[in-house]
This record gives sequence, C-alpha cells and structure tokens, in this order.
Amino acid sequence: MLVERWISARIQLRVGPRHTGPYGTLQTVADIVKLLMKEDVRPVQADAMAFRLGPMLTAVPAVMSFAVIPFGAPLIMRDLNVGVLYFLAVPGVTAVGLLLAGWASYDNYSFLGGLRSSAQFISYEIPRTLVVVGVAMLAGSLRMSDVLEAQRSVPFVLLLPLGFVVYIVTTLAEINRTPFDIPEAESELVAGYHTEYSGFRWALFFLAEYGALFAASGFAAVLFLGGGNGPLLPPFVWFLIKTLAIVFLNMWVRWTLPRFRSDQLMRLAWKVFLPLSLVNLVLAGLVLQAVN
Amino acid sequence: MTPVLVLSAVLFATGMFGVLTRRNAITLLVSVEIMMNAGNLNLVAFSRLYQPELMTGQVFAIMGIGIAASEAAVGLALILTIYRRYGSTDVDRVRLLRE
Amino acid sequence: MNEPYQSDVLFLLGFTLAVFALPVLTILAFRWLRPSHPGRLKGEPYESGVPQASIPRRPFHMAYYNFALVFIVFEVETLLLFAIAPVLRDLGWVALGEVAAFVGLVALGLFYAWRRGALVWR
Amino acid sequence: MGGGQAVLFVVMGVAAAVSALYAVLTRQLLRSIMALGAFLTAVAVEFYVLSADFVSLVQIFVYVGGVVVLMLFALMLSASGERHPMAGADRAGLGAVLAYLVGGVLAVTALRADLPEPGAFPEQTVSYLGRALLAEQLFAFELMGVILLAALVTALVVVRKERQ
Repeated sequence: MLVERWISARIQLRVGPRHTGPYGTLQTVADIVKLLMKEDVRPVQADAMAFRLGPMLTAVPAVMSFAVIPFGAPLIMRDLNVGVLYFLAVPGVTAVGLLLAGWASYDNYSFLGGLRSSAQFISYEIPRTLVVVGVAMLAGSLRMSDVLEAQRSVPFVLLLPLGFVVYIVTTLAEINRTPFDIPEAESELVAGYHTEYSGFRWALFFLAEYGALFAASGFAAVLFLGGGNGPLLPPFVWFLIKTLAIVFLNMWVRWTLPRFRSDQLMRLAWKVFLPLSLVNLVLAGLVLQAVN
Repeated sequence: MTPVLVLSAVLFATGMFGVLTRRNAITLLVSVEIMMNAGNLNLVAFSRLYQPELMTGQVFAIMGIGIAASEAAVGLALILTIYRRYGSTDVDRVRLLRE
Repeated sequence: MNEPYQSDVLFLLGFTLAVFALPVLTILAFRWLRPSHPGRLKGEPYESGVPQASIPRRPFHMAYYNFALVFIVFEVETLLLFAIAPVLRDLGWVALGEVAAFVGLVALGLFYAWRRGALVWR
Repeated sequence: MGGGQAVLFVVMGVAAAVSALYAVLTRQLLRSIMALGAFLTAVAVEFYVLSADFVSLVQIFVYVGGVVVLMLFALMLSASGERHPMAGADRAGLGAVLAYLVGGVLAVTALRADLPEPGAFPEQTVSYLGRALLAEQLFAFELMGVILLAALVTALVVVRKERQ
C-alpha cells in the first residue's frame, strides 16, 4: 500500500508519504493503528447483521483465494484437484458482500454504489472466467501444479496473448480499480458502497481490494507467465518478480487513466470483452490441435 | 450412504414445508431451491454407489444446478414483472388483484 | 473412503474459519480501546451533508436485473466448458466439434441478448 | 464412512438443516436469502465430503455467487423487504405435518433400502466428468446449452414485455 502511494506520487509528480519513520516506511503501520482506534459508526437505521456481514464477505473470499496459489514450486497451501476453479469460484461470493453492504447502510449513495459495483463485478466475471477455460484446455488440468508443469517450456502468454490481455483488464475492472472504479466514483457517489463505514470495517474493504489485487496478479503470473518457472533464481523469487510486475502494471494504469462512464463500462464488458474471450477460446482450440 | 439419503429427506421436507406455507414469491423460490438441493445431494451420493467411474450422478447434479439457475432466472423475471404491475410479491395478494 | 478429498475439505474449512475469526476477534479486541460516542446526527446516513432526500428502499432500474440474468446463464455455460476443458487435449477433432457446437449456442445467446438490447445500460 | 469424515458430514448436515429451516421460517426476506446462502454453502461442503469436488465448486460458483446474487438483486429492485412486511408461515401446522410426513416416508425408504457398499472412487473427478460429458452424456451436455439459451430468451422476453 505504501508502495502504491509512492508510485502514485511519482506518476502524478507529488511528494509521497515521507514523515513517518525513515522515508515514510512506517506510514502503513500508523494508518492501521489509526483505523483500529477509530470509532465504529453505524447508521441507526442500518440492518445490523447485513452491515456487519457485508465487509466480511468482501474481505474473506479475497484472502481465501490465496489458499491455492503456488508461491513457488513446493510453496502452495493446498494443491487442489480443482484449484483453478476454486480460485474463480470463491471470490465470486464478493458480489454478495457488496450488495449487502450497500443495502444495509440505508443510504442512497451506498445503495446505488452497491448495485453498481456488483453489476460491474458480475459482468466482468464472465469474460474473465471464459479466458481461464482456454488456459485449462491447454494445460489439460485444473490443478495449479499441472498448469505450471504444462508451461515448463513455453509460457501460455505466448500461446494466448489475447487471453492474457483480456484477463488483466477484466481483473482490473473486477476489483473496482481505476479506470473501472465507477462504483466508488468520488465525484458522483461519495464513496459508493462503503460511504457509511468507518474504522476497521472500512479497512476490511480496503484489505479486500488489495488482497484481491495481489491474488489476481499472482494467479495471472501462474496461468500465463509460468509462475515459479525460470532459470537460475529460486521459484519463489521468480513468482514474486512476475506477480509484482503485474501489480505494478495495475497501479500504473490506475494512476494514469481517467475513469469510464458506467454505460461505457458495461458495454465494454459484454460487447467487447465477452466476444474477445470467445475468440480466445476458439484460438485455444486451434492451438491445441496445432500442438497435437 | 444411508445418512446422506436421510439428510436429503429432511432437507426435502423442509423445502416442501416452505412451499406449502409461505406466500411471498421470493421465499417460495428459496424453498424450491432447497428442495432441488436435496435432490442433487441424492444424485451425488448415488454417483458413488453405482458405476463411480462413469460419473453419471455427478453429471446430473451439475445439470440440476444449471437447471435450477435458469429456473431462478426465469422465475425472478416473472416475479419482478408481477411486482411492477401489482406492487407486491405476495402470491395471495396478486391473486386477489387479478380477480 | 478417499483420503485426498477428506483432507482437502478439512483444510479448506479450517482456513475459512481462521480467516473469518481474525477480523471478528480484532474488532472485538479493540472495542475497549476505541471511542464510542453515538449521537443522533452521527447515526444519520451521510449524503454529503445534505439531509437524506429519499428513502433508499425503493424499486430500482430493471437494467440491473437484466445484467444479473444474462450473467447467470453465461456462468453456467462457462462452468460446463470448464468441465470438458481439461480432457480436450487427449480427444480429437470430433470432441472439438462437439464443444464448438456448444460454444456456438453460447454465442447465439449472446447475439440474441445483444439484438434484444439487454446489454445496454440505461 | 470413516470417523473424521462422518463427524464432518453430520456437522455440515445439521448446519444445512438448521439454515434451511431458518430460511423457510424467518419473516425477513433478506434473512431468508442469507440463510439460503449458508444452506447452499453447507451443501457444497457435503458434496466435497462425498468426493464431488467439481460439483461442490460449481455449487459455490453458480448458487452462492449467482442465484443468491440474483435473488438479492430481485429483492432490492422490488424492495418489498420493508414496504410490505412479510407474513409468517401460513397454515404452519398442517403444512409441517404434511411436509414432514413425506420426508419421513422418504427417510424410512432410505433406511430400509438395500444399498451396496461404496467402493473405490477415482482420485480425479474432473477428467472423468469431462470424458463422460463428451461421450455417454453428450446429449445432456448439448441439451443443457439449449435449455440455457431457452431460459435466457424467455427471461429476457418476460422482462422486456413489462417495459413497453
């Protein structure tokens, strides 16, 4: 998070955080302590259960998706037979959390923000999932270690460049980052679904966003860039380099591009990315036959 | 496998209870989904018993899930349309309004 | 019974519980440390300082439902493709043709929704 | 079933039964849908215990991430959660007797049935599933495509009609 603030400052020609600790390295710690100590405000008319459950259901799936990511050859929490599908299925629950949070707050902005976020989330989920089907076709398995094994000689990004691009862009959109952060467009909707949240509960949304960003980048590194495969350096280092490269790409895009309008955004999902991902599927089929 | 079948019977009964007694259309749909899940549980259990390598039961469970999803899509579309016209998702109230 | 499934599901359950417990415990632990001064004004929804204009419990655009509708249909189709994707490598052109027929159906659905104007945000 | 697995199965079974009952009994629509979500998750775990890992994740993906979201959308768009406080269970006694009578008959049948012992199960469900879908179950697979297409068309027609 600190790094993101540095990068954003550099790109926008500002001075980043630099007062807390050497070069501002303790800024994040200070932020966390502050958030924990803040008052937990809940609107009187809010639905208490949904209000509490909302942030949990956005943050927990994001953290849970780390369970199947191979951080290096042996460093994987659980190498499920259906690991790839697990990674896609579990974060899908986030949409429920977004809707609940927006609805529970009893606030027009939150309500609209929650609806928009989840509509956007589910729209981009389809092309993203379809692209991964192409990868599963080439790998011949849904197990993460098999996907890595299949890329020992050629990473899939060379076979499915279109898929890689679609995956990266739809991921950006799914975790609500600029240029796709309509749901929390400050200028129109205050802060979207988390307007009414403060303190630690707000931090959970924040954590969800960053958790999802890192998980999705790591997943992309495994699916398309061959994860821990690489010469000389140990697998973990290769995995880290590839993941951070994708994370950096994300941040760069975030702080450079302006925001889309919501109608443009939905059109983009269904009329550009969904057809593109179908094309990617056909390409994957052709590549498969060519390889055989 | 008997415990699975008993559990499935209990869940099916609960869903049926909901269908028989609730009047809100969305809750009716919730109850129907519970019944369908009870059925899927049976399918998966039988998949383990008979010809496990053919996966017939699991294939049918996946089909069941897919059909339940499309049923929910169409059902909720109907419910929303009815709500737009009659201002209620209460089945009895809607029936009264139509007469 | 099969060991791998059992250990997988136990791990996943434990992990889920741990991930759920962590934020709950943190919130509870800091309950005594953070201030709590509920007030009438603080309990009001925040709408940029303007008093709430309308109750946020009202019917909204059908457009949102349209997207959810198209979403769920395509999701099931994608998952069926996931089931057959891993074995496609070992099967020949015939299997590919069968899958192509299915993908054609998916594309047809997309085309219909497109023509119908269901994909337009209004 | 083995010891640990049996315990897990019973715990999740109780969770499923309790959340199903709550979903059916509660007066608040939002609570009912949330209980349905919990119920579906518990059933997904049961699928995994019964060594149907793919089905389990399909359940999470389609039901929890799909149908529940769809229902929440419908709830929010009709907003009947508050404007019309929902009636509780109607004719509850009669309904309960009838429903659980049927359930009891089913359970007794299950208890008296002469079932074979479960044998070994493949370690990898996915490859078998895929093969089955492209060979023995090909008809079901393509039929599913047609059904989904039909559902999409129907639902869009229904929703569209209202707008004109």
